[in-house]
Amino acid sequence: MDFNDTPAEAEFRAEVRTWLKANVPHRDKAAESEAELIRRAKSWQAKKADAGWACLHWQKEYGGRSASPIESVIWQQEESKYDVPAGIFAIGQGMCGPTMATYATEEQKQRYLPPMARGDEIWCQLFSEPAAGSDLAGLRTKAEKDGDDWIINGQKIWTSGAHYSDYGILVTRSDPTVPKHQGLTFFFVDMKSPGIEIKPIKQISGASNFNEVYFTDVRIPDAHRLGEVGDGWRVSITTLMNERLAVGSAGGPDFADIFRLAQNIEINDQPAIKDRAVRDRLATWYCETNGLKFTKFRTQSALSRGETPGPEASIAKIVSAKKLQDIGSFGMDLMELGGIMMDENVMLEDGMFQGAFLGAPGLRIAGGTDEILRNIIAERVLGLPQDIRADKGVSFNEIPTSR
Amino acid sequence: MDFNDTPAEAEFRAEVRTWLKANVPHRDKAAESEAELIRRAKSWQAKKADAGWACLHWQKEYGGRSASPIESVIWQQEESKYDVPAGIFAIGQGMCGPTMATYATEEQKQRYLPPMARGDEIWCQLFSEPAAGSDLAGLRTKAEKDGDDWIINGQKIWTSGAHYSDYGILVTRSDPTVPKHQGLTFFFVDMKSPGIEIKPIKQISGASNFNEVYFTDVRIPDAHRLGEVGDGWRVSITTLMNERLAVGSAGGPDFADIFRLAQNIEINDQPAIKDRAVRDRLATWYCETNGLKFTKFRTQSALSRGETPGPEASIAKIVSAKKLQDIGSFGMDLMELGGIMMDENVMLEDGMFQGAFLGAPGLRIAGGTDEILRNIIAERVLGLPQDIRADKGVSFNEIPTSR
Amino acid sequence: MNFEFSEEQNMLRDQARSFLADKCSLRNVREILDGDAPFDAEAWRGMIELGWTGTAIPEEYGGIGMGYLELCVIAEELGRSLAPTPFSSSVYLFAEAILTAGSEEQKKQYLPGIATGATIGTLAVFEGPHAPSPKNIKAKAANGLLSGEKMPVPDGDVADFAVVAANSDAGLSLYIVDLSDDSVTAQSIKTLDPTRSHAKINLSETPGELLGNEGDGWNILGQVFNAAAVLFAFEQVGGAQAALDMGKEYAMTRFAFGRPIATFQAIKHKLVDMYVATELARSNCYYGAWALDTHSTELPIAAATCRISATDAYHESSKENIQIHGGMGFTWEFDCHLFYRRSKLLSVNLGGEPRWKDMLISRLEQASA
Amino acid sequence: MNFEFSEEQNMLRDQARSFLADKCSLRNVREILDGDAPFDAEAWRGMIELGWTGTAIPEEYGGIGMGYLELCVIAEELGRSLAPTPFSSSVYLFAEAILTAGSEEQKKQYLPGIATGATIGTLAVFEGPHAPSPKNIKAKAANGLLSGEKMPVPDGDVADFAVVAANSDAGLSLYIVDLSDDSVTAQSIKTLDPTRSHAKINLSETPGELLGNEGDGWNILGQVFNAAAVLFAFEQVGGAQAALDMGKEYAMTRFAFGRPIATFQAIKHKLVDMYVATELARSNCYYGAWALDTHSTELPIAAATCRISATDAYHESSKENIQIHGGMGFTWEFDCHLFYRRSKLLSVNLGGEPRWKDMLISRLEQASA
Repeated sequence: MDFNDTPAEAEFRAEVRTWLKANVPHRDKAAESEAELIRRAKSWQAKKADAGWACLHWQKEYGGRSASPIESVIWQQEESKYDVPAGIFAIGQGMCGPTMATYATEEQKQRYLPPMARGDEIWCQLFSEPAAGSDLAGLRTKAEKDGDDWIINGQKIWTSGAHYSDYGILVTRSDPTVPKHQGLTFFFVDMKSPGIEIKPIKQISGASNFNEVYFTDVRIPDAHRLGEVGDGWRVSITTLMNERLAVGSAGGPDFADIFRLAQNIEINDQPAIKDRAVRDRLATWYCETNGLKFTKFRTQSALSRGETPGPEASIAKIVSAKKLQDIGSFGMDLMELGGIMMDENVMLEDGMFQGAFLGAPGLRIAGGTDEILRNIIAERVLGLPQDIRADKGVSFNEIPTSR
Repeated sequence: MDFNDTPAEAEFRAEVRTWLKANVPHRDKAAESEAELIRRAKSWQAKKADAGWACLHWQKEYGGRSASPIESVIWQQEESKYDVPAGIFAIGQGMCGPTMATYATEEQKQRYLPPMARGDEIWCQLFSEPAAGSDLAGLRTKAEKDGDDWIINGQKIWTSGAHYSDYGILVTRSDPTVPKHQGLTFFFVDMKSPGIEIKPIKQISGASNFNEVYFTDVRIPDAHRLGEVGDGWRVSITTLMNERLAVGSAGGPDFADIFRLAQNIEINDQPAIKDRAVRDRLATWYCETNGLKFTKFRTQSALSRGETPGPEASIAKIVSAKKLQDIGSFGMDLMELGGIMMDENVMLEDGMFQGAFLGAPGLRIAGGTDEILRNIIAERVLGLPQDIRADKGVSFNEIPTSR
Repeated sequence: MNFEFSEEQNMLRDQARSFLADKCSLRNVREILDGDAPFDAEAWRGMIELGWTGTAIPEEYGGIGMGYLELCVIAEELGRSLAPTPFSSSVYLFAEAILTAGSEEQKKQYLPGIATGATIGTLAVFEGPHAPSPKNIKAKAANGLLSGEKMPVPDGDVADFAVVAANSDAGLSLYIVDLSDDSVTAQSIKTLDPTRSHAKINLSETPGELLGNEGDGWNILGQVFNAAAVLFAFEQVGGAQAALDMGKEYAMTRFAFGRPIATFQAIKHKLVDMYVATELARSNCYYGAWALDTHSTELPIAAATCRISATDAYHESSKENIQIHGGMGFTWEFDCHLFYRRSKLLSVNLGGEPRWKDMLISRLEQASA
Repeated sequence: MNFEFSEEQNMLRDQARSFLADKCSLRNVREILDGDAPFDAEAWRGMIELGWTGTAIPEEYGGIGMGYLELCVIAEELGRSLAPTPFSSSVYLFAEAILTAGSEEQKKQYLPGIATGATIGTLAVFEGPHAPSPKNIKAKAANGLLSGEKMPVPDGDVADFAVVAANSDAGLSLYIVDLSDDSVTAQSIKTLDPTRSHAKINLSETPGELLGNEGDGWNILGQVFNAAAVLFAFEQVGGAQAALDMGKEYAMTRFAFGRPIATFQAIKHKLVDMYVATELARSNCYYGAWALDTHSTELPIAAATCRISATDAYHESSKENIQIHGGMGFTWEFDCHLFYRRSKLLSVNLGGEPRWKDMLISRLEQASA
């Protein structure tokens, strides 16, 4: 038991470090527009791709490196030490890519995967709908066959990056007369197609990280179908499995931040860190933070041995989203009424505690609610049976949707 | 808004106080056998009954006083100030009595209720079964008609006081071929009948407050049936409604006890009460304790106005059983390794914290688990819909009982 | 035993609720959230017309002298409706401070304006993001002139008068300050809850009129905070109940997997936990109301008790209401966040829960000594 | 990255598990619970034969010198099986104390007996139901003679030797005491967990051999407790996992309302919470094992971290396992209470969680200073 790389891993890590040191672009900290961010992200991604550092575990012929999972992890560890643009390709490369790799034709893979890896084309995922969130298979966006095309009508929601994406993967209902999992069909779609309208959603944090996407008579060639007609659920599962692997811990203030705050703020005229009630809470958060960190190490050890980690990663999201919410809230409690100030000039720690308080509710929901993740862990990890299904075997159009 | 009695209530309370002061028997604190306890309880109950202080809200003709609900509360408040034997009649008078009052014939009421009120005859309740706890209606004790009698075979469990009871109320399955709620029939039974065998159940606290009761070809005359054949579920509901009213808060250490312990024990060489982490927890428990106390006052105000309180009383059990468990556990944490000692000569506070730790798990389960009580509050108080029922409309003998 | 509000008080509640539903719905709250106005002027005028600002102010000082139980009833409804008005600053804080420590003259001078709504008052204690104490309050008073920076001051940008906490040679003291004085600058600041206005106030040799004894400021603040804690606790319970109702309503109408999500135990039991917390808080609030109304010596304990439990209930209820709403719950468009924001504001506005818990135990220690 | 036990260590685990399943099943545990024997002599003999008692004791002191990782593996299995033997007293406490502070001579004198199982050792620190401290420990040492009362002392009624904490003129110090001395009385006492034996020990002018420097006792105890905390944390995780497995098994086979109770979210999510707590604790335990094995300077932090999180996991898991079992869960006949009792014993045996949390933060403060 140690924290060390194997000799081969160490050698790989050294190579990564050398390349990163030589190639990470300088950046001045000034705030930038979204367009500028995208430009910068694309430029960095292209640079990586050209040197063979994009989508490491993808096959070389599709723009990857044919690297092992642990090599991917090592790359991520090293890259994350730098302030390089990240995130806008995550859904494409993390979820759309694997789906395309599994279900697209060889020609399509050659056409779409390399530009996806290089960041030349950005992809998004069009799954959730207003009436189909936790119950994704309850989606109703309609796909109707029209000659060699499909006509799509409906609405998707919670689509990150829809407005700057070139392509999207889309799951639709092609047959409402069969049970819900059986009537779905999966496509990829050109986001510039006529009939697609995109509206940003403002979150309670004030940010707009998501969109609503409306489809009005959008035409998709049948050749852009992934998987068989009616087999869209199985294709979606491929995507979602990859989502769960991609789900990391929440950003925002963590133990170190609340520890620092407690050292720097007073309660009853002494540093808050001297207050035993504060220490008690800090200790709990430290143990959780550490527990997640070492759980991740265990997962990486499994990768290192060539094993595939299970959906245990869901633990991280459940624990860290709640912790984030609690830390945000408690940080403000220590600041008392002054804690509500969100004025740049007077708030502490760049407002990270207020940000956590407003951002954490979204984290407890996006990518699977706390409740859905508990179901997943219960069923996939612990092997507990499913809940009774009211909609089992019922034709989709006969499933109750209101009272 | 005040804590005062109305003039009529005050007058009644004065009368109660006077009588109690004059009549409560002296008792030396020595531990006593169960037989002695029962003798003493019967004697006190008889004394009360003879003076018109038994089962106050029952009608006079059946041994009560025809008193109002608030008068009953006042009586209980005053009586509970004395160390008088209580408990052994609670199930009979609190649950069996009201059931008999609703479903027995006039003759039966005149025969059985007055001795029940006077404590001359003790009653128990035979409901739960090994495979029918939370799902009471899943019970399988069989009742088969044989001439004017019924023949009972099966097993009941969790029957308090079965071994010293004279009579019991019993719910059985008379028809397994219809859906589960429809095939039940309700009786009262002479506990001395041939074929009844009683075995005590030892709890983790070491006490044996409950029994298993086995029925082997026990004969009950049809005249002792309560309600129609197949209508036993409705009769049971009458009993259970009264159970929920009877459910009080848990005994054992409460805020005052952990507060005292924290004043008297040291942590890091200062009284634990000076430790902010301890204060934090104490404050939470004080607020819960107080919240329950004033919730009870609100219920009593409703009684005082003549209203019927709802199943809100379930709140008390959920909150106080958990609080008891936490307080017991935390008390031991303060005592550190010495907290595990259960030796009379060396344990603190008569071992009440250890007792709470061992007793609370039972309180979280008996009389409805935390989970069932939450369902009840959800459905009866908040008006939320029932869960999907896998066994709805299914004949009892076709309901799955294992995989 | 009569541990309920009276029929008259419940009638007042019904009136208040219907007025607020009409003039101060969540639509109105959103206008303040998204707009520039510091408060809802029309709703505020309506409350004044109904005499609410004078509810607990004695008639001799221009109030209608109904009492604190009535004020509690109104507070609960204000909390439920998230009313974006300076009511609490003017009535729970400023008026309470004057009633607690003011001379007869001061009461006559300042209370009628509050009661009739002609003036708005507030209380300026905090000086940035940390817990205030007699030691760390930097605002200074000398020769009746105050200097220092106070923030955030609730409704500091719209108030006419403030009671200001400042250190003089004799220790922490309170002063009544006319905020229209030229030496005062007030600047609105952005906060977590934009539906309630807060400001940064600068005093520079500003005239202040001593309130109560010099050096007695922390003690007086403690008393004012006890009364205010009960009133805010009713606002918190009102808000907690509204968030619970909202979550319940959504859970009963939102379908997933072919059934209302309210049929899933995860949601069902969550709603029960919200309900239980809210009921316990409500019962403790009744205790607080009784103590406040009867000027009971138990008020310090009752106030801490109801504040802690109402803070807990509102936090849980507003937080889990978002969770029940799923994706829609964390959108700006849905109203869930309005309760979540207000819940946090009310949990820190009289000092944070950790400090209140500490105070509760201190008071219980004193009581048991 | 290799943050897992090795193949050899996992083989050791399999062996341990199968030995314990065979010789130390819950049936054996119940015999100790209900009977008079202080421990399971046959299981104990078996462990000795397998060399477990000498796992981390260097060969020069008669051990087999495998190391702490192997001892952690065994500890987890002992925790899972609730083994009613004096293993922890002898190996985690007594041997660790000698290894930490003993002279070369003392190590040679006492460790071989522990390693071979010829003798049983323990540690006598506590003096009744309160947290011990250098100030409040009443046992006295003067001129090499000890007097005082220690309770509860784990396995104090079966141990041959004890390391005893007592105050001398130089402050708290540790002494090795031969418990067979005539001046010693040891009396078994009834505890919450009758499957592990505890005693009250009286020393009266009993000869004691100084262990480590005089006056250095509290410091040495701190080091011993750090090592023991990691080992007990593995026992706790083993127990938490066993209770989780037991609850899961029951929930899958117990039917109510026509379906396994594991299909109800209330039960399902409870099991997930038990699982999550146990996994976090396990990961922290690995950290503790690494720190212990490598003699890392991070051990004090790692030890507190794994102790706190393992205590939490075992408490939750053993408590909620009872709840999942419903009525049967709180009967003496079902095994649920065995885990619940052990969980509480292990949560206080090295001092209570409140004090460990405090220590953790102190250590983090030092590390960040």
